[in-house]
Amino acid sequence: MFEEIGTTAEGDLQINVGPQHPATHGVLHLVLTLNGETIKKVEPHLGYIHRSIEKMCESLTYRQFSYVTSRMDYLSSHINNNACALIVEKGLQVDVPERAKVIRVIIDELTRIASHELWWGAMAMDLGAFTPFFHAFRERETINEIMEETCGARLTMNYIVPGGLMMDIHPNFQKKVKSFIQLFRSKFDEYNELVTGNIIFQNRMKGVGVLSPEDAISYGCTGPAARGSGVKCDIRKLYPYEIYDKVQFDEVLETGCDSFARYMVRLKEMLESIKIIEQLIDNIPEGEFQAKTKAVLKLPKGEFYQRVETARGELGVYIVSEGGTTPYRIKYRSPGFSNLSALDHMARGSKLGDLIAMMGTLDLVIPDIDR
Amino acid sequence: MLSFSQIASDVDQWLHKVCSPTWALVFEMVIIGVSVIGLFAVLGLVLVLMERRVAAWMQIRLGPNRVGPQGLLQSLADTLKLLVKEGMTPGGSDKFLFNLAPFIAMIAAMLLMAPIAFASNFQIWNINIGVLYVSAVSSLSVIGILMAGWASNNKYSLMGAMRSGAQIVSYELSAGLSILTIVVLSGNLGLNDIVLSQKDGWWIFKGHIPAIIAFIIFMIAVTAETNRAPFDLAEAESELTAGFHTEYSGMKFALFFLAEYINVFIVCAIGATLFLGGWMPFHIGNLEGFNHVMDYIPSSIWFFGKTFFLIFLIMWFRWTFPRLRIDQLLNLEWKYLLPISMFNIILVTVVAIMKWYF
Amino acid sequence: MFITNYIKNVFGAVKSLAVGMKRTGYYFTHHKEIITEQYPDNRDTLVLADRFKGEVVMPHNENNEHRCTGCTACELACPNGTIKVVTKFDITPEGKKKKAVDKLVYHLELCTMCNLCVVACPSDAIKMAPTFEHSVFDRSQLTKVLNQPGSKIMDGVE
Amino acid sequence: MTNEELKLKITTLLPEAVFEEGGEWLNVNVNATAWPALATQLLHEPELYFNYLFCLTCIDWKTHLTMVYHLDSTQYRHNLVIKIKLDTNKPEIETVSNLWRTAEFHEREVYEMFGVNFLNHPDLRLLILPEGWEGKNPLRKDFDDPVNMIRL
Repeated sequence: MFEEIGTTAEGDLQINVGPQHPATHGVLHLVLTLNGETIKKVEPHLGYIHRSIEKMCESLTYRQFSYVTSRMDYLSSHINNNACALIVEKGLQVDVPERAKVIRVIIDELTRIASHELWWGAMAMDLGAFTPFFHAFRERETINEIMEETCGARLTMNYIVPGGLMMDIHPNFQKKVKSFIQLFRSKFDEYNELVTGNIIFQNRMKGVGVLSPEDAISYGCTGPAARGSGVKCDIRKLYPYEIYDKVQFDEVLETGCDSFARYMVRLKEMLESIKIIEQLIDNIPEGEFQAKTKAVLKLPKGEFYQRVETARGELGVYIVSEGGTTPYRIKYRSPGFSNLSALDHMARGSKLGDLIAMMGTLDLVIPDIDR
Repeated sequence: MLSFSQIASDVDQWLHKVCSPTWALVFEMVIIGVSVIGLFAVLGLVLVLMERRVAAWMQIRLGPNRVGPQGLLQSLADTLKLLVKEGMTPGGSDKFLFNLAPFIAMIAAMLLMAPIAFASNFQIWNINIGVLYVSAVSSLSVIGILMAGWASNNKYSLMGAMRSGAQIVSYELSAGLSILTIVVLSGNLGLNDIVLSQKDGWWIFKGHIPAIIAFIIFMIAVTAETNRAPFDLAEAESELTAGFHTEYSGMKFALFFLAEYINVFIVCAIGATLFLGGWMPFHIGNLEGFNHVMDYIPSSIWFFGKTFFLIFLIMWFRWTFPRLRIDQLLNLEWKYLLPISMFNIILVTVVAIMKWYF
Repeated sequence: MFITNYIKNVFGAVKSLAVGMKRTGYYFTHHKEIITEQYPDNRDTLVLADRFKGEVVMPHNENNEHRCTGCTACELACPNGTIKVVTKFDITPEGKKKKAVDKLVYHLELCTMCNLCVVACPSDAIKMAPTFEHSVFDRSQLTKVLNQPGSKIMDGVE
Repeated sequence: MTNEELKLKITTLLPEAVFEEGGEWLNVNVNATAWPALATQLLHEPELYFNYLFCLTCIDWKTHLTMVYHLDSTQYRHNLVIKIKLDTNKPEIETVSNLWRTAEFHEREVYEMFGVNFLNHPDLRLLILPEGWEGKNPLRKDFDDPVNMIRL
């Protein structure tokens, strides 16, 4: 399985980064061709955590298949579940109660913050600063506690199901979310003090991993990776789902095109998410949390596509239905897979240390890439 | 009063009474060797624990708290674990060099102990060119690292070793220049003489601006020289997994680990000696009364207090800053530190000639 | 000017570093901010959310009765084959044969805690329990029979 | 452009295109031979400017394979779905990785999962499957792995 990797015919050094490497945060395997410290080529080898979720879903019913997607991009599991719920609702033409929609958006945005918190800590750790990781986890833990109380789990919750929600929110939910917002706002300056303003950090990030807007579109980059290059690609704005068209928030765009721009996009996005939650948390409408659906769901014959904005970019779910209880073919267009394809283009000519910074700002989650 | 110098001279007198001078010298050397190794072990344990505590508190954690009271025996347990671990030698490596490298790193660190004045009148070897000796021997440690990187037959190790080589060679320069500042001010090369020259105030106060600049540059340069974050490019966990000691395990790894901490201790001791007066208590000019009160605190406490303060400073750097990139690291040295220290050495020469220091 | 810029750069850099060091220095001296949980020691005071999904259990009342009718809805709802319902036929007092649960076998090692079985259950016979210390030395110990031996179905549950 | 306008425009570009409506987006059925020329036009025609290929996949219909391309334009924000029928036994199609570079990875994935051969692809190798993979393509309907696939 592993070919001998040594030097190329031109005498360049080849090294394996991964599948077991501290900076790949999972089982990503990159074969680098190096000239000294300078990268000549990055070649990803995938599949170490490929579970063929697409094939699995072909034998799961429409109620069952969404729980598997929590295991794709495990950091935005709610948003993945939301995409699956939305596509089934689209197929069945079910009207979801307003209460469920609002709660879904709040939960989605909390997930996004939690994901960005983890990214922030892990990226600082990649660059050699270990302390921010723990500071980020302090806030993330608060979100996890909220999730634990309402959804019953901390990572793979399966809370958003076709038709609405698995269960109603916990009575403490609103109170806890408000106290989290307060905590987050009070600690946010620390992020800038510890990392953003730091001269070493800025030097490591600025002008590194430049991705022009044209390339970002051509490589199919989405999410903060593309918004750092000034490409408008926020699905929440462009193709609104749930109630994103009714809340006020800005799409964060940076024009730096480099790693620092992508970093700033994610940092500001956390504040935008907080803004969305603040608008909704006091206005959760009363009512049902679940629409009335049949016990066995059957999508009509046809094809359905749903795009959502996860923490990493655009997730597309494509279902081909033959009218049965299980999908005939299901395809997940994962954001990480496309974002990774731009890595080779970005990394050429930069230093080995820069590759780590680029991988950090692309925010790669390996199960999301492999599916 | 019971002091280190008293004990040393008592032992010396007793040995001369019971045996011939030759044998007395041999016995003294054995005693010194044993106590240096003992000091090594103790320092290693203490510094590892200290680092873990400092890191934990900065990261809003508790740190080691399970083994022994307040987790004080944690590093002892770690040592035990490392001792019983298998020391692997990878196939394809240069076995002789691979096994030799940790000892080179260790011996280079040990040699540096010799000229340091631990307390008043308490020194292993009062060499009159102590500063030069320190600069010379401290650059030997890179040989151990290069050897380890080459012999491991691992690309990560090799790259780590190469980075380390470039780094230590360049940072030697500004470390040396900032040491020179104090040599110029005090007019001495022996470490004990430099300490004695600070009887009426430490150099960092007496030498004002040039001494402070030199101190800052010295701290940056020695952090780089000891391969500590933010200059830990030789290890660079997230880039090179563990850099030059990727392939080492068990006690051989522990020796590298220990050598790193001993190096940190030694450079901090040198820094304390040069800038903060070594074992010299806090004296202000000719205020006899105040100086006399300060003298009641034993000199060894002054020395270790200052050294540990500097060690804490280096740990503080490590747990706050991200790592530099290799080209930025060299830029920092050649474009910023070196010009500043060259300018500084001119400044200090003028200051010394004009007697503008206190 | 080159020199002023150079000096400005140096001071700006040092300041940005000092700000970071101030922040870590603050946490170094303020131990009240420490968030470590000393897990096995605080077991007695540990509060878990009541909805926490740790494993599937079947509540029994004091007469050793449960609510499971053996309808296999949970088995059908489960995406990974975690639950196997073994049914038997009871003779009711009227002399009729009635389907009832003999064993509800639950494979904790396969369970993903997705809660679909609990939702699917028409008679609320199973629920999620907030336990999480499941480690055992042998995997076979994770296969559990949820209904207690000798248990019966509660009166009035259809 | 609305679906109707897109339909008119594409008819002028490719008269033999067959349209499928009813879905969210306009579906166009194209021949594999006509595809490379149409793809270039879709990208470069200033009124269309489909510069963002957000999904590329394949469906195994047992009798034939269907390549599905989902296109979006970052300028006009109109969407289009292209479908191309391929032969099950010898599926071959021209690559589009020279037009949309994201296709490079997606085509490699389709290549190993469905066995579609992309002509003129710069680097058509296995991406996810281990090297030296022998046997059928995993996402085909006739794929069976008695060891790793658990049937309920």
